[in-house]
Amino acid sequence: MIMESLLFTSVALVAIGLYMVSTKKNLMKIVIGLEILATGVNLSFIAMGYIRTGGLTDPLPQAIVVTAIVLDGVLVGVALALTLVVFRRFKTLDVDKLRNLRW
Amino acid sequence: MAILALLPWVFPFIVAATLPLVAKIGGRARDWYAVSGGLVSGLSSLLIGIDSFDGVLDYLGGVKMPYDLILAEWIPIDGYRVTFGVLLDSLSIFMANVVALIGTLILIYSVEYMHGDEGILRYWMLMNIFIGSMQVLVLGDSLLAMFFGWEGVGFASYGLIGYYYRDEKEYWIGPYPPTHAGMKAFITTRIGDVGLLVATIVIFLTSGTMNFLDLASEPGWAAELARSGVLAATLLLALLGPIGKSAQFPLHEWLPEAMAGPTPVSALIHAATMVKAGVYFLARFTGILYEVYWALEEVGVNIWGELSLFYTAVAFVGAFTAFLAASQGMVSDQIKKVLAYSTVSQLGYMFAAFGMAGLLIEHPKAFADVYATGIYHLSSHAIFKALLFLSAGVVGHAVHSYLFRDMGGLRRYMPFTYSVMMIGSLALAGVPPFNGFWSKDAILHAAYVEGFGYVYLVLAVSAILTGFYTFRMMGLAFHGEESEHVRHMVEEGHPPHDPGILMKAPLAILAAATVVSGFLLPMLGSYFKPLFKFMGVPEEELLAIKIFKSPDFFISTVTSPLFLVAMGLVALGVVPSYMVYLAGRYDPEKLVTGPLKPIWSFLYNRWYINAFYYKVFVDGVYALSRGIYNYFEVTGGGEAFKQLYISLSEAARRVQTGYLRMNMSYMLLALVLMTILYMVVV
Amino acid sequence: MLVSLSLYILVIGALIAYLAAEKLGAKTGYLVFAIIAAVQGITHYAYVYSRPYVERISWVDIPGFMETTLFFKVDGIGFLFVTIIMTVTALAAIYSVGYMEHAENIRVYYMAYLIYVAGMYGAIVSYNLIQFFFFWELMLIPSYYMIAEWGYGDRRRVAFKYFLYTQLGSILLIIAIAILGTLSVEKIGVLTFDLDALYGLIGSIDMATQRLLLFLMLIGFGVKMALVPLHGWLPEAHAEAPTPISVILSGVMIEIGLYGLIRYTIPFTLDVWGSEFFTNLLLGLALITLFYGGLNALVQRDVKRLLAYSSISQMGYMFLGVAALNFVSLEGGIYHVFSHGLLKALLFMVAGVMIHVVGVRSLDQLGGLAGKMPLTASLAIIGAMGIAGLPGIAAFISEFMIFGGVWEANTPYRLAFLFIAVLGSALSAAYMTVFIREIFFRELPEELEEVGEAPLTMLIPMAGLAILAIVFGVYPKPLLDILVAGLEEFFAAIGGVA
Amino acid sequence: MILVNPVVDILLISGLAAVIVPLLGGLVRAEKRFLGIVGVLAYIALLAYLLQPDVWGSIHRYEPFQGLFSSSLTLDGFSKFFILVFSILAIPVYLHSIDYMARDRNLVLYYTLTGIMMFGLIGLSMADDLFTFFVFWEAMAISSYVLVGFRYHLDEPVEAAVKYLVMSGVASLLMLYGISIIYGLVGSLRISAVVAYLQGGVTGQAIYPVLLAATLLFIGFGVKAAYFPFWTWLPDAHPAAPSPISALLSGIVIKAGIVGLAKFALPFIDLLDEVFYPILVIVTVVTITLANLMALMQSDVKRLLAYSSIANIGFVLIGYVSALYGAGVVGLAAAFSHVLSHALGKGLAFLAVGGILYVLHSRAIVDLEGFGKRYPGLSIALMIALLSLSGLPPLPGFWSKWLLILSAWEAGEYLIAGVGVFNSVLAAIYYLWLFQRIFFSEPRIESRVEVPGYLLTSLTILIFIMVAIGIYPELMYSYAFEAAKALAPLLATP
Repeated sequence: MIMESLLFTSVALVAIGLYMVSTKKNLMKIVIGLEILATGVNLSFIAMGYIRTGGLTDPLPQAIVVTAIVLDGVLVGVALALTLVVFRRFKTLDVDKLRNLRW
Repeated sequence: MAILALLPWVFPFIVAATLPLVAKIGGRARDWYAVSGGLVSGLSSLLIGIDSFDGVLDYLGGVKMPYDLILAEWIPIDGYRVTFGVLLDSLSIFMANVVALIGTLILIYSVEYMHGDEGILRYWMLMNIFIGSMQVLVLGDSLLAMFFGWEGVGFASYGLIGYYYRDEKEYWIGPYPPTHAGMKAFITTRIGDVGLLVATIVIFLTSGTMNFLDLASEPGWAAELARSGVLAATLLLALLGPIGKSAQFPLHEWLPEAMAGPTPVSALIHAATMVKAGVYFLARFTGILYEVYWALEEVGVNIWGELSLFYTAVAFVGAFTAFLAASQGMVSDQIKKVLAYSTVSQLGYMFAAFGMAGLLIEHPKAFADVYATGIYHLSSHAIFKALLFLSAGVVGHAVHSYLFRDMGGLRRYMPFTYSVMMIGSLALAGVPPFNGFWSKDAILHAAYVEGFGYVYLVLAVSAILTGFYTFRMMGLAFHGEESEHVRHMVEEGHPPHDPGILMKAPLAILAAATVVSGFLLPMLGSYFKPLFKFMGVPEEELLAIKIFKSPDFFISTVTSPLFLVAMGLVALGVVPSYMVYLAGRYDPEKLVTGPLKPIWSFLYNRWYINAFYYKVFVDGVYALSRGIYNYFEVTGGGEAFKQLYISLSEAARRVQTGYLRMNMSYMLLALVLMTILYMVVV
Repeated sequence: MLVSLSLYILVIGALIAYLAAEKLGAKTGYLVFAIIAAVQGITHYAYVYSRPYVERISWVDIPGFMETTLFFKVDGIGFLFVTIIMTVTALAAIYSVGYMEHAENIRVYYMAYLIYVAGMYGAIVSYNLIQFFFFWELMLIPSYYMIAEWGYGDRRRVAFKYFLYTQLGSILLIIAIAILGTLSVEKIGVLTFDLDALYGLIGSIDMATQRLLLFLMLIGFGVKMALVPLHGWLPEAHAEAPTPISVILSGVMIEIGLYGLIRYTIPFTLDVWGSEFFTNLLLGLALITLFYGGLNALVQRDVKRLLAYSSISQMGYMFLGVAALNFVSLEGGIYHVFSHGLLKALLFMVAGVMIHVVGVRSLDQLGGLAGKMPLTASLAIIGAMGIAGLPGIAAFISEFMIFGGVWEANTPYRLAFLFIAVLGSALSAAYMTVFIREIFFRELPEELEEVGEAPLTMLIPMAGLAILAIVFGVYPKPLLDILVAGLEEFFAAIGGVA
Repeated sequence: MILVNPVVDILLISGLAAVIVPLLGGLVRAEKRFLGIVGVLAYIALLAYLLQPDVWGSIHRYEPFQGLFSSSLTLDGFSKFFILVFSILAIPVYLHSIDYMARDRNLVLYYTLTGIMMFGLIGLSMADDLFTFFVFWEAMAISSYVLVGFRYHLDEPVEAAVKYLVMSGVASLLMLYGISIIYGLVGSLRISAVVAYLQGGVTGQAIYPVLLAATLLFIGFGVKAAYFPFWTWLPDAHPAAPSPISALLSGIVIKAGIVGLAKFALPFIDLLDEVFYPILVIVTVVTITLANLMALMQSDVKRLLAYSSIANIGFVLIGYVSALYGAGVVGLAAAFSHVLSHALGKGLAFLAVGGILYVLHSRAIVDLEGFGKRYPGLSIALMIALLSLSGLPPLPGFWSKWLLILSAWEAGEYLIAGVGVFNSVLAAIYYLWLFQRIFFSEPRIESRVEVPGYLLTSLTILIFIMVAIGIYPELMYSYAFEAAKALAPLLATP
């Protein structure tokens, strides 16, 4: 039961994350989507560890998730920094306005 | 003394090559050095001729004719032997003499005729190249060697026809400038050579050799070709070469324009020698085919069917051309053009002779008879036609024009020229005792006796026309009213006059030869013995040898009933001509503008053959070329491809929209599509 | 080491020429001449020293994967090609002295020139498929550059076109090379491109593969040879290139395609090539090329463009010899490379005189120059008559053998093919006499009254070519002996043919 | 000389190049640009270290964190080859940066991030399990986001970095998601265990998670390697980055995707090859063709080169496809050869363009017209790069493309061979056009700036290496072949 709910939740989070990154115009929301996606993926690891061992005894997913969270933190840090720069330069967070590079 | 066999053809080339250096010494040295090219060639040919008189070549170590002096392994081709050598037999030695001796006379004539011309160096070089090439043609021992000479004379002729390369209006013959005429001659003969070259290659690769003697002695090639059914085709292709070179129908249209060159050139190349190359080829090949025929007959292979097809074609072409050209000669308005037509016509006689000879291949005696007449006419024609051309050159030189309308009544001013030209004309018309009569009559005689009724008929009609146009020419040039042009010249104090000694001497020699050679040539009978050796018939029984040997020939000719017919033919032509042009009884202008107008314009326009050729071949090929060029080359597909590429590129770039959401959608779309694919595939 | 020494000389010579040209300017041409002559001397020595001369250097040797060596071989066929290439390029170098005297950037010119020569030389002496390709492409870049930099008219577009066409052909060649490589892996067990090893494949290639190989290589080499309809680049490239380069392009470079066809295509497609259907097809293709080029040449009004189309036509002859595929025809085809090289080089140099000395290149504005430049005119007539197939000039001998080869070809229509092929020579005579007449005969236009004879630096190479053409037209035996030896060896290597 | 373990040593050397810079940066007050020397020295040292016989001669393994991560790094033929490629390009890029970046601020950050990116690349090429790989991957990826947006005072880099970051970030996370599924299936992330699991046979329902994992990896690597349809960030990001970084990005960073694909995705694809076959063929064909078409009408030289990078990734895929479907080792060797030749060619091209930017301050091709007359050195470098990329001998591009076509033929992939050939021509067209506009037009912009020395040196090094490989292709083939052989056991059909 825990296993299914974990898996379901992780899939749902990934789906939400993907939805947000690919439909939202606001860069801030996209970054949040990215974070949700990361959470979903991390949750998936936990779920898999649960499936493999029937509990939380395998150290591998734990270690991975911890590391992944750190890396996510860095990623989001860079993303937020960029968001700041974007707002300063373009006075907007609407990514549809960032369309100078095309074709 | 093998060098003697080399001198006739090597020396003129040496002269041609070194002439520019000698020319630095001075004009006189240059001229006579150039003449020496022909002279040495002629003298050495003569020496060889004398040397070989008894069928033995003493200088060459007593070898028998025919003798093949092989000089070099020439072109290595795997499995075949191609050598270069000199073939000495009666035919080649005789031809070499004709070429070089007449050539020498004409060169001497040129010294005065071409005096002061700015391109004289070029003239001398080309003339020497011509004589050298012509000697290679007649002395070469193989088809390939002959082809070298064949094309060499073609080139020299091309250069000399277009000698007045600036295309000044005064040198135009007909509507064409000289350089155009040169091109026309070159290309027309090249078309004929296509056939000759094809045949040469086919024969070469079938037989493994191109040597004339080998071809005659090893007849397997003919059997082989006959078996694969291409013997007749090969021979007919080979015939194209002589047809082109000797200006026979249907490749005869180049010769009238070829008169654009200096007159000595016309005399030497387009009357006396080069155009004889086709006849020489026929003589040479008829001999080979004769041997081949009998050798194959012995082993039970009969090639009569193929040969008869070939020789019928030769006889037809010859007879028809004789008539065609003679008819055109009757209306020409330029003196050299008349002679050109006459040359074509006379060459037709020779073709007819060899055609008939070939058709008699099963009857050796008759064959030899007719064959001999062909050679006989060849030699006498060379002499009297050279004489006629050189005289015409004197006339043209004197009045600065070759148009009849600028002449008239010239006999008063240039009696010498008139008399020598009259000798030539009589020979051409076939009046005894000049050489033209004996030889032409021999052909007619043979045609009648051997039962070639149609050929006889056509040639007889042509003989009438010949008589007519010859005296028309004489009448228009030397008799009748003086033209305005001549009167003008007289008023200005430069009346037309006879030439200097350097031009007179060759004329005199040729005139004498015209008178004498008719009798002299048959005297060479024993000389021609080796030529007929191959016939395998005891020579005493051979009529040809008999007639060549003794004066009986002349007696029998004159006493034959055909003599009267022949005289009648000449009279039929000469008398009307005399009435109209010499005696002035009728005004020719009235005739041609009146009832005879359509015939006149038909003949004047050369039966419209020339126009037809230009329309179809020249314009046709040009139209084709232009069409191809404009359609395929100018409007190429490159531009279309470029546009397509660019528009494809522009379309492809639209993928990159610049919307982040779009980019993400591609990614997710790929994920979805791949998932769907798995559903389908797995 | 002699052949690699030659290559070093050419490449280092290129650098030396680059440095020397700063002082010498256009006169570096003499130096280039000396370098090329030295290479020819070395190659000659190598060939005479051991016939054939062989040189192998280890190259790519990865056990179990690829074993191929740098393999140079100078045999009779190669020697003939090298000789004509070196003759034409050496003389064109002297010609450049006069022709390029006012050109900018002359240093790069001579450097590119020698690299170009190195490419051609390497392509001929290579006995290894991929090494051949390497040099094959090495020819392309300098020639492209020289057309684009020193050419005439719309030179950049023309050079671009040249590059693209050639590249398209090369790419197909790569596929063919890949196929042969695959075959070598299958049959020999290791990837190799040494020809002696690859010739071992002959007889074990199935018909479908042979057909494919023939198709690919025919197009690949056909582009270089300008077989119709792959000729699109040639008329423009040859017409717009600087004249010394036109000389090389038309005189020798396009023939290297023919060389490739002989060396690399025929052996591997023997059965297909020799079959009746393909013989007909290839002979037909050759005749189309012959007539297409000739007819187009007839209506050209530009001196060099006429010659360019004539090159297409002549290439038809050479291809005819190769297409007929027998001893005589190949002998003729290869000898025609030699004779056409001499003559077309000569004629392009004449065209160069028109451009450089007279300053006019349209036939409409030329005329009557025979009196103004008699020497040039005589040399031009020799060249034109040679192309027209006049006996006594080298091209006649080769055409004669080509025609002979057509008669020996494996087709029932050989008489028809032969006749049509020979008819082509009448066409050559037509456009060559037009060429001569329009330039040297007719009336002299008033603008050309001041024209004088071409300078010696131009006349000497032209005279050299003309003399060689006549010498080897009258007495071709020395070269043909070498060629026969080469062909015998070649036929022995590929297991003989008809 | 081996200090600890070759794997550790290599990571140390590479890591030090990143770590030392901020330390030195504190010491050096002026002329910070010479910090680039650190990188140059580090990678020369790395090359020297790697080429030692006792390092080069055998396979080395390092397995830290046993029991926790069960992390594993291997120095075998495959990783040696890629480390070699990365190091060879890193040296000229560092040299080039010294001059090119001289006028920029934050040089310490620049060199540090470049160092980390290189460290990530070298680490991930040695990684033997998915998690280690992921860690190095993120190190490389995140530093590259920053480097793309390094000149954040301009519009273009910022926009490009945003797009790059979002796309690549999502891709990384998807990849991690795939890794989690693999973990769920196998229980270990070691590639040996994964391969054992896969080659043990996957049956029934289990195939769906395997497929999902493979797809997620394929997308994850695909965004980095930039093949169809995941390339969209690349034409924005590569031109926007500073030129040396463009050279790194196009030359080797996108090859990280290729590395991952080879080592971790190919076993999956190999197992399910009939399922993946249409996908791979479509991806390969469309990648090459579309990218080549798009490149033609570009007006920005760096963008043109970026599109050409995409096309060349397609070429590498040809090698993979042939390897999977018949050619085996030869296919892989061809792909790896092309990795090397493209890294050299594209690296040189971007560095040369960097030189052009340095003197002209314009990337528009119209401004480059006639450039060749004024700056022959730079132009010849660009020319050699373009010729190599378009596959002309005697340059490495020819040897690799040729081997690719050979391998495609050997595998019977005639369509792909044909497309490859056709695209070589398409590519040649725009390279040549660019070349022609640079060399044969009249100059448009007058510039008196001299090309600085380090910059020229960096170009010369690359030209020298390229010509050497071009004349002596065994240099490239033997290494690529070693790499392919090391990877062969991962494929069921060797």
